[in-house]
Amino acid sequence: AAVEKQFDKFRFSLEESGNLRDRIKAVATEIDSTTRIMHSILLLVHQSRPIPEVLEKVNSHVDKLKQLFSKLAEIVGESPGQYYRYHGDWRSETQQVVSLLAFTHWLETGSLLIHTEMEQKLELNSEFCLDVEDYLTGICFMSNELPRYVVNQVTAGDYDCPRKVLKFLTDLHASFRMLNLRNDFLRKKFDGMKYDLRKVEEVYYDVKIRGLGSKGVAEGDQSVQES
Amino acid sequence: AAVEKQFDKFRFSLEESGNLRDRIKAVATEIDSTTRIMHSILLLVHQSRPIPEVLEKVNSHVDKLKQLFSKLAEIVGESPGQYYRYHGDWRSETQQVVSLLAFTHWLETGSLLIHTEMEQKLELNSEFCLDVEDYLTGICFMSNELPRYVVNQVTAGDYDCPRKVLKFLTDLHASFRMLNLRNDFLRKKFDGMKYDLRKVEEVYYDVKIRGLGSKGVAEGDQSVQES
Amino acid sequence: AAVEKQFDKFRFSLEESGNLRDRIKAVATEIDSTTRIMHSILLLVHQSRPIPEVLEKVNSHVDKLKQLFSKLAEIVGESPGQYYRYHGDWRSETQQVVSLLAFTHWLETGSLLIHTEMEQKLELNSEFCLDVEDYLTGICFMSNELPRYVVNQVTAGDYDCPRKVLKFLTDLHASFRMLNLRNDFLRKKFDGMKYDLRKVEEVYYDVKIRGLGSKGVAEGDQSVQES
Amino acid sequence: AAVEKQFDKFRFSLEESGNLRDRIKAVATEIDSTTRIMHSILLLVHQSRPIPEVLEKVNSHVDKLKQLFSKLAEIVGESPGQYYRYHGDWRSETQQVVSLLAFTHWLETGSLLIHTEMEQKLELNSEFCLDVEDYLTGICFMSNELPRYVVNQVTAGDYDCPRKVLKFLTDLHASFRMLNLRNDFLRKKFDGMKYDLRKVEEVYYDVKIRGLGSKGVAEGDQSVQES
Amino acid sequence: AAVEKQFDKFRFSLEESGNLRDRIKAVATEIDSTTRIMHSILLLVHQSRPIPEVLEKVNSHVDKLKQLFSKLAEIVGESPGQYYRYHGDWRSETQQVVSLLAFTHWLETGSLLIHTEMEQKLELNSEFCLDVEDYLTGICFMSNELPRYVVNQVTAGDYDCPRKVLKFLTDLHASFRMLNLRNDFLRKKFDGMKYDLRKVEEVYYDVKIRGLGSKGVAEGDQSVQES
Amino acid sequence: AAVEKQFDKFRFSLEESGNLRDRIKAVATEIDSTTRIMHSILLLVHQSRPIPEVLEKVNSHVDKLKQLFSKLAEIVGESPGQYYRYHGDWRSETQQVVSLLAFTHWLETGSLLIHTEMEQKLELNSEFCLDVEDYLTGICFMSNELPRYVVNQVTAGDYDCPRKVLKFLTDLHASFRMLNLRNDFLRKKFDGMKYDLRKVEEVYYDVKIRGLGSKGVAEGDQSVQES
Amino acid sequence: PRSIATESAPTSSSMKDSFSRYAEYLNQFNDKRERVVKASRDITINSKKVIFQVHRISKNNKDEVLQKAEKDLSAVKDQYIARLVNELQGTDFWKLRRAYSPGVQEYVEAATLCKFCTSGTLLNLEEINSLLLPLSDPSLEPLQINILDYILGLADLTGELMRLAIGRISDGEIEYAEKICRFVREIYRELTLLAPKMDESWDMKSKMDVMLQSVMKIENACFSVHVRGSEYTSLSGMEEDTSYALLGVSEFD
Amino acid sequence: PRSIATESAPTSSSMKDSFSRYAEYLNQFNDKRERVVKASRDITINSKKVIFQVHRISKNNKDEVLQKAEKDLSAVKDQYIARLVNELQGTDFWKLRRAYSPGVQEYVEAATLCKFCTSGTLLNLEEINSLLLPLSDPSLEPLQINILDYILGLADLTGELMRLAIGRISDGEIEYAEKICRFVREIYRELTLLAPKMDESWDMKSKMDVMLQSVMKIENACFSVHVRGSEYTSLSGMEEDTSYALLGVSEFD
Ligand SMILES: [Mn+2]
Ligand SMILES: [Mn+2]
Repeated sequence: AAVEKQFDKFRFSLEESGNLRDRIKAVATEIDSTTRIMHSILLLVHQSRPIPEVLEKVNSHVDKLKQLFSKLAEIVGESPGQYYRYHGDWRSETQQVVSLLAFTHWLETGSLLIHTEMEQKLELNSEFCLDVEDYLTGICFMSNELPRYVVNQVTAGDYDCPRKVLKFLTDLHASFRMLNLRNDFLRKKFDGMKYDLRKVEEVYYDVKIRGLGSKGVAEGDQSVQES
Repeated sequence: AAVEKQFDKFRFSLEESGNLRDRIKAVATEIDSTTRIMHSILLLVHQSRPIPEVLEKVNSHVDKLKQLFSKLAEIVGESPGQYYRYHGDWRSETQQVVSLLAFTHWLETGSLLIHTEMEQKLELNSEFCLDVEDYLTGICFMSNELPRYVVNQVTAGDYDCPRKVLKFLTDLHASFRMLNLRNDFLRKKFDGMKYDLRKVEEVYYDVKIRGLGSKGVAEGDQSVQES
Repeated sequence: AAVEKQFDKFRFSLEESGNLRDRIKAVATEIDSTTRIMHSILLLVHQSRPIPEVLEKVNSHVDKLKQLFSKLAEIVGESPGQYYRYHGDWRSETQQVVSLLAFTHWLETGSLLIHTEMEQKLELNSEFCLDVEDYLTGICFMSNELPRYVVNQVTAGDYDCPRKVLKFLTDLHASFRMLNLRNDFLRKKFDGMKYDLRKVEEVYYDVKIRGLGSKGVAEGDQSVQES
Repeated sequence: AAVEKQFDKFRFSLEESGNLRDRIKAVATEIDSTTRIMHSILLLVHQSRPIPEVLEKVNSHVDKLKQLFSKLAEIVGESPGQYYRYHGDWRSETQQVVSLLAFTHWLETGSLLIHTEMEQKLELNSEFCLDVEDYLTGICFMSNELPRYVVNQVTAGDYDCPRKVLKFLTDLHASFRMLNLRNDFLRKKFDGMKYDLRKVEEVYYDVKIRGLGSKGVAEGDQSVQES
Repeated sequence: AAVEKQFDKFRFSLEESGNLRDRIKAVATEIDSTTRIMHSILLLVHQSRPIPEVLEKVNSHVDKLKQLFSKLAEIVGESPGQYYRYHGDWRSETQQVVSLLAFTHWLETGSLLIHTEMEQKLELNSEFCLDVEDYLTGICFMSNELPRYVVNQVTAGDYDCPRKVLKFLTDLHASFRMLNLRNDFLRKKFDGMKYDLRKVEEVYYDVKIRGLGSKGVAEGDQSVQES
Repeated sequence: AAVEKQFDKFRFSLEESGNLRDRIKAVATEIDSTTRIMHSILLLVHQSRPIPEVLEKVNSHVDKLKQLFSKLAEIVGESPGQYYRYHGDWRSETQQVVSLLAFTHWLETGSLLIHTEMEQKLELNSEFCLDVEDYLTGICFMSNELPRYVVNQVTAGDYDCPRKVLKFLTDLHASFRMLNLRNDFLRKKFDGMKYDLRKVEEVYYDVKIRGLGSKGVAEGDQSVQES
Repeated sequence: PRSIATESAPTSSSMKDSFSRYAEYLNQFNDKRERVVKASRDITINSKKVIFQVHRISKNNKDEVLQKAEKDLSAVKDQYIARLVNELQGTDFWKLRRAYSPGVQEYVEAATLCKFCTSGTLLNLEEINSLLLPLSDPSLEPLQINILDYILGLADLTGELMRLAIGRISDGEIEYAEKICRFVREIYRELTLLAPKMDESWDMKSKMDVMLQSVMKIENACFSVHVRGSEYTSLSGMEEDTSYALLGVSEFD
Repeated sequence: PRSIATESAPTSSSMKDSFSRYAEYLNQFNDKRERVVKASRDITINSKKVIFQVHRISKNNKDEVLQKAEKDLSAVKDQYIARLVNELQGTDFWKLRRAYSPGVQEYVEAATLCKFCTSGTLLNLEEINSLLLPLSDPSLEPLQINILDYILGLADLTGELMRLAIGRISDGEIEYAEKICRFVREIYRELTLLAPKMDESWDMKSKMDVMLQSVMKIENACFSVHVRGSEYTSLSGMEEDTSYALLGVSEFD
């Protein structure tokens, strides 16, 4: 009877955590759909669409993301102290979100959206926070977009872009190097950043050696959008 | 500067969780060593060593396990609410512990050591509990030992053993069947239990058809040790 | 714009078939649950529960199956001519159903429930039929249950069972040999049937050399239930 | 010029070690051929050929092995202190040799050919020794042959074989368990020994339960060949 | 008993070599940390920091490396003649060290740090030497840094750099070509050097065709730092 | 015995073809060595060594190649009709030979050495011919050398080179487009040729826009050597 | 259900009867699958030939080359697709999809490539399917290429367009290359939204990676042309368009 | 070597001429490969049918079943192998080996299986090849199965023999099963010496592992029959042979 009672309890508890997981996955799928749409809008920057227009379109989906994360927080909150039990179920989706928002923010301001700002943007709180490694991984994903962006901007005639991106990426890379990354996945993604940096350096070189860069512009840290 | 400060914070936080993880792994390795010794001793039951003697030897290591789990609980407790963040680092070792203690208990009493008893035996508490799926996986591992035990007991002339094991395993299997297992690893291990059951049924059949079983014994639920 | 329109249409159509698939999967999950319950009940025959009682319980779930298949047919029917597009989503569940119903039928009548009878039993029609390979695979699964059944029946004292099962399985095996199979899943399953046959023969032999078989019983093909 | 001189030196040194390696590999290939022939002779024990005859044939190749190892020692000796530099080139061949000689010895005497005896048999010395992990791996390989041997011996009517093999393998397994194996490859091979043991236990069980074992024989540790 | 004694000896010996390996790995990890810091500093040359300043900082860590290699030599020396048994455990770390020191030396003098100089720099001796293939692999790694260096130097306005690097790399490549590389890993790394050479040639071409190179400079072999 | 005899014959025949293969591989290795030396010499054209001098040195090794191919033909001829059985063993070496000879020929004459000419140059015959796909692959390899050649020639002040190479490569590319290739190795190599062509065009363009091309020179197709 | 025979023989023979029906069904079905696989291989090899024909395009022979390609393409349809249609007559199209999918995908690749080269537009699924209608017996359901095979074929198309773009740049047709670039970017962007919704999305996932590589190869080539052109503009003050023209190899043709 | 033209046009056109020859060669060769692949697939599917026919054997229908199998097997040879021979006419057999090897291996499997069942012996490579001779045009070199394909086919044969053995035991034909066991062991033992010498030995290596599994499955089945038989003997004191007979299901036939 003790055994029976125990298995009844198990059935109940497995059912419950199974349901929780299903609900989490449903929200994660929605986050995925939303980020895919946002990503496909952001891809327009490679086609020289005016950045403000693109940003406006992308930003119109941020509220949706907030709602989804709030829903996620609510579901996970039902089972306190188990954030990391289900973490794997929204992990890669969140990394995509980080990547997109950081890229958008960089297009707007030319600077890195830091971890606390990202949490504010998504209206996360200390109960349901943004895992640091997910944040870092997302930033690496963002870095992967930059070489392509620089190439296409130069093709569209913006010769000042490589210098700015190079500065940004050099700083970012140096910051990352200070970290002792034990997470293998993240470490690998960071290794990839080296290639992004190299590619941007080469584009900058191509522009510079042909005397195409903006010589007259002061060395201030103007945001990308302003240019 | 905000970026710099952020990365300083990250460095500190990654360092810290890296250290925690190292300490957890060191304890997990010790748990592994202890279970290896215990397992070595338990294997003697297959060689028909007197069960009480074997059990005594095995049980003398349980205190060590308690200490190690208490140490683990202490380390994990430093970082509240993150049990499941590090769970993967002691998971398989714990499943082995469950398997051993459940087998020992079954040899002593002929009954299943239930989840709460297991937690008591290891002196775990609600802060550092025993994950239900780990418990169930450990029980599946224990089941894998039973066909071998039955075969060797019959060889050694204990013809009553198959009946008892069959009864135990049939009940256990029926209990498991009620659960809706979504964890793929666990589900696979449970599928293996079917083969254990079938093997024990066949041994019971072999004994029965040759008229070797104890016909006179009453149908009471005697513990295995008593036989 | 033409391109966009085309892709919008694709997105719509894929979303639609994605939804269809989700609904199919939901029904398939229900079929799976139902067969799990039925299987759980059927397993009791291994514990020598009276067969009529078991059959009655099992059969009480057949209506549920009919409903589920009718639901499936309805959903799949929304998208005419695409039965085999989604076939993979209910395939293994259907094979389980075939296995269970064929075993039940055999317990009732001692004969094989053939393909058309199976379709009638599930009230399928030419629109939503039962794939022949699924039927055959299900029959192989049923055959896998027989050795275990025979072993447990003999243990429980039914010495006539091996002969009947052997006869049935021998005929079934001979029939299967008429098929030209590819080197695929079904051929592998059919290879397994050879081992089932061997195992049943061995039990038959065990019973026979000990003179345990019911010699007095006429050689008619009584249904299993009658015995 | 210093750079040039250095690269000249390198060319010479790489050439030299390349040649050494080629010569080692040539000998390793010969060892491989010899063990393959010996193995194919040893396979005859499964066909119930008289063991003394088989052993004689196998042993006639041991001198060849001695010569080859002496040749190997000579080559490796040209480059003192670099045994382990080239170790990978004869490693798996040596493990095969160990496996074969240990199996042959066991057929002759029923006991394990220990490490120092093996070195003597191959006339190795402290300069060119037998790596302990290679010895242990070879022993694991030998263990893999035993279940098949037992099965075929019983089929040929030798009902005493399983008991002897079981005793031997149980002791061997227990000895291995005492080791803390860090070498992953070896550890995996040792895990396989568990299955060999289980299979032999089952064969012993099959014989024993049918009363086929030699009941009259005293429990002494007779060599296998004598039986 | 002989068997038992043997396994006791094995247990002891495996324990011992396992411990040795753990201690080696700990030192190798420290070497890795040190080279990471040194590499971080060296990367500043890509950002046009004054080379003497960078070199000073990098060189301040060389003493640490010496200590670590001396520690390594001591540990490995406990087990004479087994340098190559454990070689794999410090191999890749050593290749990184070679790469860094060779790059530093080249920045200082414009010439290649040859093998014996490298051993002196690290205070290695004939007992614990620097494996030639590790040296060569490290040199290949250094070569991989040069294209990036050239690109960034030109961007920063140093148009004389490509010529110097091209001369150095052409000579180095020619020297390597003389070697018959059988080590697959090394061979692959060397294949990569071809791409480095090609890239540097292209940069030199870009500078030359635009008339940016220093035409007045005499063709002497000035060190890089002097420029 | 019939079976044994058959297998003895097989063993003999496989050993024989194994030996053949070893001998083929030895010759292939020699071909590889010779082409490596030739390639080393040819690389000097990138360092602006006078072409006639380079060609003379390279051509002095062609006799060696002839001898080696004649040796190869002789060996393969021992086993008539099995050219393609062993083809894989000299395939990549032959492609290198084709690449080198075609490049040399182009340096001499400015035109492509066609398949039949190549066979004549190597003194092959209809028994031991040059596989067409190997020829074509070798030509693709040759094309890969041209961008580097052009870059270095321009750097050395030969501004007429790009035009000639561009003409040659354009024709070659147009000729290749006549072929229907499968999605295989050769198609990939041919895709690479497109990039070679692009690179050469860019250099041609660089030279042209700076008015560096030799305008006074008549448009005739002078051989490269003449310039 | 019909009553079960109580005697051994009849039951067993009814089982035998049923199984001989199953046997016949399996034999016929497997034979048909074999024939469909063969038809698919023929479609593949001949569609590839059309693709190679398209790649023979150059600045001055467009019409001629594309005319031949189109002719070959209709031959593939009339000859090999028609045979596939004939083999599939009356079978469930989805059931044998795996047997003919490779051929159909390659055909989509060839057909859309031709269409892009002749008109610069995307050949729609409707358009491609309407061409197949006449091949079928009017009394039976006609074979129509399904969305999945069409999209998978389209994914491969990007690789061919990349090759085409590199070739066009070599021929000085920068604008053609830029047109391809825009077209391929658009397809890639649209497919990023479709890819996760495909029936078996894992297959499509790796195709998406390859596709992004192709897009970037075209972009890098356009970048390279652009910076060179810009340099010339800034060197000489010439109009960009004129400078591009220099890239052509027209003088050799 | 002939003198090199100094003018552009002729050289370039000689290049074009050569390449049109290469193009023609590649087209013809690839088309031939396709036809050979198709022939090979036909051989495979029909050889498999022969193998299934052999598995229909039982205690009392041996002659009939095997006669049909042999008839089907010669049909495979006369119809499908003949087509392969025809396609290969005049080509290098080794160059296209990969295109037809699967079919030939399956044919070897079927032919050796039939032969073992009818005569209990191994069908030699010479024997199998002599049957192929009449298919070729006498003026050309005849297609002969090579050692490698023969051995690879033989390796697969063990799997079929394993199935056969399990079936024979079920039919009470223990001695037949033991005969198979000895035969398969012998083949396995011989192949252990050949396997490392094969042209591509990695392929054979995995086949050897599967083969050992098959051998052990037969041995385990024989073991199982034996211990049961022995028990009966010791129970009843009957002769072993008689006891084995009980294992048959003859009473149902
Ligand atoms: Mn394609
Ligand atoms: Mn087969």
